[in-house]
Amino acid sequence: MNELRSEFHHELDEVRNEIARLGASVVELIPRVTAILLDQDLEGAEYVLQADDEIDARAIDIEDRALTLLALQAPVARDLRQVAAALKLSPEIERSADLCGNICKAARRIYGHALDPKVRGIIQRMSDQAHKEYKEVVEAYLAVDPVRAAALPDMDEYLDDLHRQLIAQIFESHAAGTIDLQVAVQLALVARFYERLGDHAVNISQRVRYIASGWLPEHESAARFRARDDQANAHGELGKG
Amino acid sequence: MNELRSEFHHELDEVRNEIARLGASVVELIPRVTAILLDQDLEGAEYVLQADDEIDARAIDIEDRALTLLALQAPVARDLRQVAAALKLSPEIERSADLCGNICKAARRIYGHALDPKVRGIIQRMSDQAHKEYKEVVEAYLAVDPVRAAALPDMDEYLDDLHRQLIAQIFESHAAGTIDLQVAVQLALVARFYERLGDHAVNISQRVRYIASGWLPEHESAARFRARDDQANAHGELGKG
Amino acid sequence: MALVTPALGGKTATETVRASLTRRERDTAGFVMAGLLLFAMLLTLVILLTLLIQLFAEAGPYLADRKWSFITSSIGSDPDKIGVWPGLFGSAVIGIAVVVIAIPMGIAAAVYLEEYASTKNRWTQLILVNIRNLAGVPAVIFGVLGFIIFVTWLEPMSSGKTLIAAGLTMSVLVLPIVVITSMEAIRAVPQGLRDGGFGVGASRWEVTRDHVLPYAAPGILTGTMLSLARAFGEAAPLIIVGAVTGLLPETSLSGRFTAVPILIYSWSGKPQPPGSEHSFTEAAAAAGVVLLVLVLFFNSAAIVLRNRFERRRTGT
Amino acid sequence: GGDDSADTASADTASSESATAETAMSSEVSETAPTGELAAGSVFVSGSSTVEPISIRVGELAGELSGGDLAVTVEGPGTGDGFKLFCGGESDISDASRKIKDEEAALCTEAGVNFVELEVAIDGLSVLTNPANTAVECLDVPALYALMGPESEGFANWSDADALATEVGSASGPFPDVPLTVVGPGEESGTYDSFVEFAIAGLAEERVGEDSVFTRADYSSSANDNFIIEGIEGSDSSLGWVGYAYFKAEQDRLKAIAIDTGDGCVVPTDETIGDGSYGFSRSLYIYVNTDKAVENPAVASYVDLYLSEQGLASVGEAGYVDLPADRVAATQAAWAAAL
Amino acid sequence: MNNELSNTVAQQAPERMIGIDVSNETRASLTAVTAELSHPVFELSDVSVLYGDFRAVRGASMSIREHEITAFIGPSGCGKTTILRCLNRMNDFIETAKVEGTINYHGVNLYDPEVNSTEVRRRIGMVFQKPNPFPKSIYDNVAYGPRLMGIKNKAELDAVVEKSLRGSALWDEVKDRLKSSGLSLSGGQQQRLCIARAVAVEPDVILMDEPCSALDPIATARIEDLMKEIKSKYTIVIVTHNMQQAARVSDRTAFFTTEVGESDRRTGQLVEFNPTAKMFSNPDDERTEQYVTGRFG
Amino acid sequence: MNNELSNTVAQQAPERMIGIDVSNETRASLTAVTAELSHPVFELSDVSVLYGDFRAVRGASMSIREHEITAFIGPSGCGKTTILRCLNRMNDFIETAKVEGTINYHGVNLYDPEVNSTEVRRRIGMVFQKPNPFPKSIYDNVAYGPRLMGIKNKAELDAVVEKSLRGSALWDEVKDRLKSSGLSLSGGQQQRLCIARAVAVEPDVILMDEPCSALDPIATARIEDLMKEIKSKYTIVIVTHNMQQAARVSDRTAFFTTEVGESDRRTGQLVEFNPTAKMFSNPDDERTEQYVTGRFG
Amino acid sequence: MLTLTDLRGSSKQRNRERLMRLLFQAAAMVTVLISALIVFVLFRGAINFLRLIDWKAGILSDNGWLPRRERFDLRTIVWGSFMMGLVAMVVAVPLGLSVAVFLSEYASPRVRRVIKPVIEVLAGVPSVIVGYFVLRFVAPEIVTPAFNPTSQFNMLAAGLGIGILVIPIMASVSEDALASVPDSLREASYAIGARKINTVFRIVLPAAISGLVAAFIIAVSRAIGETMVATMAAGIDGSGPFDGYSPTSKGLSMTGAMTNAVGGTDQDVGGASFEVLYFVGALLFVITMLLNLVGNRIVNRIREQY
Repeated sequence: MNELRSEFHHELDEVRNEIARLGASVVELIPRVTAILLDQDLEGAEYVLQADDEIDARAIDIEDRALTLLALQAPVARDLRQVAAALKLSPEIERSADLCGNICKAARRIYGHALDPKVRGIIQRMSDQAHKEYKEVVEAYLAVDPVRAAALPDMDEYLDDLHRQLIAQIFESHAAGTIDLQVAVQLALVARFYERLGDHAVNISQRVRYIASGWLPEHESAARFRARDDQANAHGELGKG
Repeated sequence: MNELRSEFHHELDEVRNEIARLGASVVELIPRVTAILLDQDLEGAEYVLQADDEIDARAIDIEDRALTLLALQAPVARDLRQVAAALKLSPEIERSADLCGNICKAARRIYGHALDPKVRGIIQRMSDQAHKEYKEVVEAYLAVDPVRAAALPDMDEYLDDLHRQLIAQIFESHAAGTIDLQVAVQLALVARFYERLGDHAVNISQRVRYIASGWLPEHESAARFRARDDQANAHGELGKG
Repeated sequence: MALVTPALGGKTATETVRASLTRRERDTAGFVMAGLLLFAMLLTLVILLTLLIQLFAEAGPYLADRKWSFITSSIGSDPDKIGVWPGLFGSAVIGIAVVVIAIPMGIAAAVYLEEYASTKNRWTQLILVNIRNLAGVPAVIFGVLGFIIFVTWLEPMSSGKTLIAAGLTMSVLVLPIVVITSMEAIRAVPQGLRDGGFGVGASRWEVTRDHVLPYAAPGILTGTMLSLARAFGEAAPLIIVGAVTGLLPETSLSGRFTAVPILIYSWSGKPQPPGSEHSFTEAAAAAGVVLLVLVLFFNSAAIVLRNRFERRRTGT
Repeated sequence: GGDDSADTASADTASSESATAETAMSSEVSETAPTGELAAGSVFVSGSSTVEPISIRVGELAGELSGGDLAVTVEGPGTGDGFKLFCGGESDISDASRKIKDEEAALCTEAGVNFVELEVAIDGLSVLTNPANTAVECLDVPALYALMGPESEGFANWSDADALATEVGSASGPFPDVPLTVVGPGEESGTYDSFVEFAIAGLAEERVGEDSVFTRADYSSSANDNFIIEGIEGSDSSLGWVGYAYFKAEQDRLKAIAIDTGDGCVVPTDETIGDGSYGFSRSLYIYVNTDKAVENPAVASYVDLYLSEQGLASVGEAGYVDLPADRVAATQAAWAAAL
Repeated sequence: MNNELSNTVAQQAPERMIGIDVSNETRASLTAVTAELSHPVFELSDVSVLYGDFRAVRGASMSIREHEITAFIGPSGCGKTTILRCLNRMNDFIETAKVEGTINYHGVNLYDPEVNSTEVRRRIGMVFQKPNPFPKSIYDNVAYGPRLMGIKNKAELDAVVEKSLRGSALWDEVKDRLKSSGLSLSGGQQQRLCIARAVAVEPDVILMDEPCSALDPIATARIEDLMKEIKSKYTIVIVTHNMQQAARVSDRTAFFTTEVGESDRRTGQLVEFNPTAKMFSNPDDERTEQYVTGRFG
Repeated sequence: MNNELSNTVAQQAPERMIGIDVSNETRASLTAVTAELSHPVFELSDVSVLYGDFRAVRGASMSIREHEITAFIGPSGCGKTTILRCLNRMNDFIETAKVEGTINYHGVNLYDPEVNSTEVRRRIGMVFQKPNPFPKSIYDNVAYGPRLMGIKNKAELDAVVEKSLRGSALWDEVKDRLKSSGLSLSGGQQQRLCIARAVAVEPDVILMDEPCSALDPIATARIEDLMKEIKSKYTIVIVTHNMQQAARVSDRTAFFTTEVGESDRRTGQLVEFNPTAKMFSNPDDERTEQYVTGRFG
Repeated sequence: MLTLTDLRGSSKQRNRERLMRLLFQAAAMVTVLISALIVFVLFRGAINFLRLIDWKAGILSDNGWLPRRERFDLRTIVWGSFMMGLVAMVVAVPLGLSVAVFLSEYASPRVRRVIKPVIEVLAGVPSVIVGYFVLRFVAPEIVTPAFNPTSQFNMLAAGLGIGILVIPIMASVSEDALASVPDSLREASYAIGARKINTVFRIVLPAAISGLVAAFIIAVSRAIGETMVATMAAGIDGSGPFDGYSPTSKGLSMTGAMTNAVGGTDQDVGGASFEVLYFVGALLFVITMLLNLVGNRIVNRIREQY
């Protein structure tokens, strides 16, 4: 027997591929915007900011298609998780692209200001790490590979480390007078942007695990709260049991 | 004849109410965290950060319920938009609560540093504006009132103005030496947090409009891209027509 | 009545349920009823079997004596020599007449009523009521009709009390039966088949020819067999039309005729002539056996056909 | 079997005898129907159901002798019906248990049907009772009228008829005080008509009117002679009648009552019927369409055979009484003359 | 905080406006986890059904719980109806049918020779695929069961009839024409009448064999709502070939499928039995996943 | 960038890895907007159907477009089947039925007295609710229509039969037993055989009257897939009481409902006719919204 | 683009359709013609008969049915038909119905598979054979010893014979009616916890009532119209109900009176005694027609009710 509902499943795959493509765009954007930032490439910044519009449009399109699938195909189980993930992922990626755009904007804002080589080094490493994470997670998504996806939170810890290093370096450079406040604030934001890119990659990885296994990404905090709450309710539960 | 599928619609309403409740929590949180920030209330900060865990858990719960509704009830049309909106809104609100938490964290970081009265003034105004927006949008959501929701982007322009003012004030204060870099960066982030709160309110307002009319929130950028793109393809289209 | 809901589960609840589920009331009425029904059915079978046994018992020795000569001989005065040949000939011709006249006409009428006629139409209603009524009209009345129409009015054509007249009379007699059974068979054709035919652009007649009639054929055939059996078994109309019971050495379409049931009727009342070894009643029983074989053959064929048809319809 | 009629078993002797008999009777007949050479063809005989058995037997004989070439169809719808067909030209020969009526003859004439009347046998009628009924041995005609006539309706006991019997002049009474069960053929039968003619008609016409020439209505009738016989047998004091032939076949079971038609009590036997001394007897006839007999040699052959000794043997076989020789001769002569 | 908002939200859950105490109730309603705690009405262990030599279903084990709606789904011929009909011994009428394994009803083996199948059916009612009201009046349809059980008193019967019709959400529609024939109702109403008829003898369990397959979506929705309404009083087991229906109404779902068994004939088997939300969002078995998503291998 | 990723994604749309040119194609497939451009096969204007005095459907107007699947949905008695049967004049067989308004088929009024309904049905085939193969061999079932049209040549017939069976995705399943009875197939196969039979006369349009209501979900999915496959060749109109089915398969959906008309009888009417995606995500009419969401006022 | 001519079809086909329709219609009309002829023939004869008889004699009220005496007491033959029909129904209804109920509700499929065809085959036993059976067995061996009738052949014997003839018809038609009650009703009843006897008597029989009434009507109509058994075994005696109205007396049915009328006599034919054939025929026709119509009406009414 052949697979049934093939058109639906084909469309589902299409949506998935489109998300992967969108993700791949971000994967490509990350080193590009870093280069723009570090090389003070205003033309490149303009181009990327326009590309961002396209990514927004494609994200919206994905959401649209996912909603149409929900409305028309009533997906369940893994299919539903795919569609739900698409709904979640498209803004996630779109936000990531926005972050890239923000980095470009920051590049424009600090245009003409020289950057401390140390700062440059950390930014480059952050970019590489974010790029690595994003590439990894997009591949994991395309392969629906929860094992690879599971590595993301730990990978992201390294990015968080770099983030802290960069902030520290910015303060240091500012203190050393190599960068002024404006630049410092912009760079702090840029640091946060890279860090957020990593967060998005982590979020995507959680969705990949969700698609594969139905495991819903419960934020640690939520889990923490549950744990507390369950303890508090333990007596009541026993009474019912 | 009575309404049919009443249990489903009841559960849909429940989810909506829960989202509204969650939104109301944020509405309450905003002045509270501002007070914590301005009054350097560490106890309050701790409490709010714990409450944030609860909000995370509730957001996850809402998402869970929405997904279950999708899996079991195959909602369409307005019902589907409600559920899809729930999927979108719960992270939106959760992120807003996170932002409140971030403000508390910033409050801890700048603990002990006195704040410039001008900065305090602008922060208070930002808080008030964000609170106003959030309250407005939660009410609009509960009432499914696209008209009230449509006001949000314009309301948010005021918040953006305040954000720029605050950044300017921070630079000014820093230049005046009343706040040091650490505080300045933290305050810049806080400013961004309030601004993001407003952005979330705007996002929610767009979802409200979406629920009411099916209008999908196309980011201006996406719309821009489309406009360009359509122009480019105009010849092709005409050929087909 | 209401089950004590075992809210807490456990042994007590189980025992309560067990007690109620294993309650045994004597179903005396049901038992007696089943017995009565069985008795009635057995009684019916016994009666009908007695009929057959009685007939065969009387006919047996006679037929053993006569063997095939009983079939090939003609009627006459001596029970030792007579046979059913003219009767068989007459019955066969009547059967042929039914097959040639009543069955095509009956099927055609049924096709009209089921496939063509509008059910709302008053004419159609009239025809339907009329046919249902005709099927219930006693056979003897058809004899009267045949006597007047075919023997008297159409004498130039039928030459009076001949096989032609008898065949026509019997055709008229079974026509309503053919129509009704054919209608039933046609009605049993699933609407889906017609729709299917129309759906690919077949016309009314094409649908009737290609789907309705083939599907209804076994049912129609059943009706045909039953009406043939009826035509073979019916005596009363032939008495009225004027069957011969005396001497009939010649069998022809335009001559005098007789039929097997007529012979049974006639012989069963004749006294045993002096000097004959056998009585006419024995001959009557033997003719009864012949008739029964004939009729039951067609009847059984009909029933076997119908059962096969039903099995096909319900799907094996 | 009959005592003095030829046995079917001795058919060979009978046929050789008939040959001599026929040559003796009439040379013309022997010319038209040489022995053993019956003309081939079809003959249709209709008419009286009483005469039918004789015609059937002769027909069977014709079939046998001609090897099936001479096919005689015989039916017995009744004398009246038979004459209708006969005068309509449909039948070749009409059996009759009575002479043709004037109006029937007129019909024939009108239709241009020429015919000859041939007397072929005598039918006796036996009045019967149960052998156990010893009280009654002989009845005269008024007694029969009193017991079975139209005025006797309701009489459930023999003695109920005493008064009426006396009134109509019967000498047979008084009757015993036993239940009276009257059994007889149905009104559709020729035997019924005969009985009425013999026993009832005279007094009934005189006393009740011409429209009421019937037996009492409340008698037990049957179309089936076996059942009449069983009916008579079934009651110790029964009273009934059947054709002489049936009585002859079942005489062990029944008792014939002697009839007094004015010449004393006579018991029905072949002799008393044949010589006319037994009052309740009538002639049986066949009417032959002479034109058809000329046109169709088969008809002539059949009639020849009928009137031959071999043919007339059937009369006895059918249970009727043979004609005396003189009347046979007269019949043969009439037949010869008709051709 | 604005009054309007606080009123609306607060009225519904005043203590929760910001409070820590998100009660379990909310989450419980999500996946009917309380079900785990309810009493098992039926316990099937290793149940096989044979028709003559042919094994129609093999080795099904499950626990059907009180006041829940349990749905049986699966492709044609998977044995879902066969198992359902074992639960009130309706398959007794198929002469060649034989049940192996044990089916306990409140701890009593239904196929114990001591058990009277008529009694079983009084407790375990059934609603069929095609609405099958008796060709009697609406009243007599409902009163049939109670009358069988010896209720003769008019007032008592009236009460039972009204209660049952109310219970099946039909009372308002038919109260003015209780004397008209049950067949005069629409298909959906007829099916609700059949439910009323089943309910009238106050059964413990109601088995439903594709009760909506002959109905349009509106009538179907009405029956589904009714099922949810009455499940607080009865335990319901429903066979449906409509997956969405199982998803919409049931608390737990059993998925059956067929496998080619001995001699090339298809034998049904139970693949998975889980809470419905789980079955449709994240089933344990790959075959369930394939079935519910419409991929069939 | 890692090779693996770029390979996978890039192969599918190499030019789009980051490019500006998101083609319209993607978006077009989303809502079948191209439909607006296709040719109208049927144009109904103000069509009413009367049974005797009773107006079953009133004033329906719509345009059914080539190579699209158009679904008719609505509650029982809303007239969807009635309208469908007008499209190939199958309602000619209901004596009292009368059609008002005009139904143009490629510009020709179908109810013109000159028009021969048999001819119409050769062009506009129909598939019915219950699979209704003729009790003939599979081959003869498919060959029936072509034979009626005068094709006698064996080779030609063979070709048509194979083509039609392939076209209805049945060839592989039956090619070895073309001589066995059509009734020996399973329900779903029978329905595909009926589609093959309809396709064999090379119609322009195929009307389907609840073609899956008698089938289980697997068979249903198979038919739905088939419909999508063949819509490039035929225009398909389907009546379904299964909203999800309309959602899954159709390009456009017409929603009918009933309203209480004169003399208390329910008259059907067309409420909304729109692209299916719109109908199920954001219908124009409130009644459509209520129907598809299961709220029925 | 399509044009009107494309949809017009061939004229050959249209003509063929018209011809076939005409042929079928003609065949259907023949059945009406037959009825019309029956009515015409019978009523013309009946009117002839009424013209021939002597009204002044008040013959229709005379005692006994003796056509040759011009005594046409309808009560005699109507009573005869009624009595034989009654006896037949007394035998056939309980037995036939019981057989039907047993086969349809109680018998195992295997038993039903064997017995049902046997019953149906026996439904085709020609009446003349049943007449013979009554003549040779029922009358002498059953009725005579058991009832000691005044005549061995009597209405009771004939009635029993007609009953025997009608049992299989009654059984077969009733069984069809019971079998047509959908199993879903039985299942519904059992599912409520009803026993078999309740299910049969409260559900199945009421649901099948229209079919059962139809079976009854068919049986009555057949019994009244039955000729041969009545002719052979009733004793053919129209001399009136002199034994009271006892079924053990001989009698004459309407059908018997008809065969009698054509059975020749050696007297004149024609006249009232023959024309009475039409009169009785018309009477019989009207009675059976009324029965059929009433039966149809009842069946329809019951069908509407449910």
